[in-house]
Amino acid sequence: MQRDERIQQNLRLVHACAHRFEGRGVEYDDLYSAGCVGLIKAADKFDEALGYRFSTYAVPVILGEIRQLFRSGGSVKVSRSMQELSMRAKKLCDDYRREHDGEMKISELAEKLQVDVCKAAQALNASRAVLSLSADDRDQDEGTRVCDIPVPSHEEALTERLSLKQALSALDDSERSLIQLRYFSHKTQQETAERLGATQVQISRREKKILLKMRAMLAG
Amino acid sequence: MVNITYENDTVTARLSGEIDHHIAPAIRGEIDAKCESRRPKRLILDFSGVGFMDSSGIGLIMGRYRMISLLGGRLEVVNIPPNLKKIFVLSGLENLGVMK
Amino acid sequence: MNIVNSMKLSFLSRSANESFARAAVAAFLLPLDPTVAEVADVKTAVSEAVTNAIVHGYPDSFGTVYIEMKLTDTGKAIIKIRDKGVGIPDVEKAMEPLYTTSSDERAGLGFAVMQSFTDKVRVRSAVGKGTTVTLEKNIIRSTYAKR
Amino acid sequence: MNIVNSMKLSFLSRSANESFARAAVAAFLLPLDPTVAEVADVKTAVSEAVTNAIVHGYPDSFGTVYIEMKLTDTGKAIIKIRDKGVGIPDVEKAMEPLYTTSSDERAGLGFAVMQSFTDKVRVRSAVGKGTTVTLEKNIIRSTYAKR
Ligand SMILES: Nc1ncnc2c1ncn2[C@@H]1O[C@H](COP(=O)(O)OP(=O)(O)OP(=O)(O)O)[C@@H](O)[C@H]1O
Ligand SMILES: Nc1ncnc2c1ncn2[C@@H]1O[C@H](COP(=O)(O)OP(=O)(O)OP(=O)(O)O)[C@@H](O)[C@H]1O
Ligand SMILES: [Mg+2]
Ligand SMILES: [Mg+2]
Repeated sequence: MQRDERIQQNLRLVHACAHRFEGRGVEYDDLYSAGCVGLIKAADKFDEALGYRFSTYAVPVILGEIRQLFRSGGSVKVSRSMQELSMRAKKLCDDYRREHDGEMKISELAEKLQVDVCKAAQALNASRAVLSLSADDRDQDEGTRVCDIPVPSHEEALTERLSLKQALSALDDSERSLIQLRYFSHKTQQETAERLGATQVQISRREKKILLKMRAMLAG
Repeated sequence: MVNITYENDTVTARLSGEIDHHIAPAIRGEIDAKCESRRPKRLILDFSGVGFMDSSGIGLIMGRYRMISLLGGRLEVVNIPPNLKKIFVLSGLENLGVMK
Repeated sequence: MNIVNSMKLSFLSRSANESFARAAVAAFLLPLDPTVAEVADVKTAVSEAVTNAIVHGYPDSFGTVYIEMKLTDTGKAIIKIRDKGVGIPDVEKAMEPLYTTSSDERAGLGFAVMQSFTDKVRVRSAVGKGTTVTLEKNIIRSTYAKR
Repeated sequence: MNIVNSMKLSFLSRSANESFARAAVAAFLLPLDPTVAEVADVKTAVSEAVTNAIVHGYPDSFGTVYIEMKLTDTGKAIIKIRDKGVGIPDVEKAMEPLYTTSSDERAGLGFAVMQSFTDKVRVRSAVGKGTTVTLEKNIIRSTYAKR
């Protein structure tokens, strides 16, 4: 069979392959053209003597050419491209929050980003700061730094414990056991002195120093 | 995941991406190393680039608070994205006076 | 209330898999057409439970973390996170805010976050056998959508 | 070549789960720091195998689709897609381009796509027992990266 004839008779193959990749951001015409390049290459190289059908040989070559279309710019790392997508996602979410009461659906976000929902969901995490902010951006940023959220009162006890815990963990072991005995086990200075093998005066002095240190910490 | 700069007695750490237990130790290491060598008066943690954070992030902040306090500096946490406010409220961190 | 979809997932207790677990759970949730905030809530809660399994469940070794997820026709997501690790001696105590057995930088807020970010948290644990955390989240105004 | 990470996944053979499977596989691949094109290749191939399991493996009923994925320290991803469905009588024939047993709009290109988009495809099948497709993809110039 002639080369040209073979090409003519197998254009259907190219359509079958091209249809498979419809709706993935590449125009059908481009898919088809790439597929035709593949078909021609296959027809040039095919050797009947090998004993298998032309389609068996041609399909991988056609698919290979079409696949190249999706690889242009494809050397970009996913991590990188995700960052860009997520910056756009973040902005869309922020805008939505300003304009609406509720929260945006992932499906709406996906539509606005023109990606599938899975990608949109993924993009929500990976957001990354713009490294060099222009002067204007910076002004805007200053605004968003103010972050005054009303704290429900039941959170306050938690906060107190949290801060105290923080301050406590900054003390060394002997300091911590002093505070533990005096303020958690409610021992007197004398009792504490006996436990720690010190005099009451030493305990009193050390206690004062530790409290000052903790207060400084709790004040930030 | 973290970009650290030093200027005017201030170390600024711009965090980005997802802060979880997997990534937190590396961020901690970088910030602590910078602070130990520079001994800044102020450590700023900038959260504007953070898309996700769980309690490992809270632990990270608390730990930096402790570290910088011991070095004689103070901590500021800035640019908390709206989607992270819930976990910050829950943690009670705001009352530590570090959130600007 | 009927289960309309379900999946199971298991992976090594490597910390690198925390973000994988979050991504997988989020992807499975999508047919319920959740909001951005609902997805973030579920991810945060799952992250806490998975981190606990990795950090506390298997403290000195690698083990397997299991996730089972179900969606109901009423728009509820039920997510089980399970380990076959050391278990929790006193679950009630463990669930108290700020309680932690860890010496490194843990806030002891994991369970508090799970409770605050989902609608229901159940914990079953047996020392030496492992821990199962079950999270439930209602995706508001949603019914399971065949996309 | 050592396995550095692995996961298992199973889900109902609903077509809604095809996108879930793709997303989960892509998320697990991320520590290899792949390019956009590499991830697209893997997703395309996995999608073909999962669709086959759902459409051909369980033609008249719902069944379970199993995915097992391993990453090696040399940057290879090995992905097994398995069903316990009807099986393939003649695997060699099934893998020929344009061969299809389906009367509706199938082109018979699934296996050809898998072969073209990955580095290795293996198929094992037993009639009445099910089918396992194993895909291998080398992520170029990558070693398993602790992020
Ligand atoms: N899967 C588990 N296996 C064994 N112990 C657990 C498990 N999950 C939680 N625990 C125990 O419960 C405690 C409280 O857990 P929680 O998540 O609330 O805090 P944390 O993990 O210590 O700190 P954070 O989550 O804030 O980093 C843990 O310190 C640990 O002792
Ligand atoms: N998991 C499976 N279980 C049973 N049969 C299968 C399975 N996978 C493939 N087959 C058989 O192999 C044939 C070829 O599969 P292939 O994916 O190449 O083409 P297709 O699915 O028929 O069409 P297309 O993938 O182009 O839509 C199928 O028609 C089917 O008969
Ligand atoms: Mg925890
Ligand atoms: Mg097919």
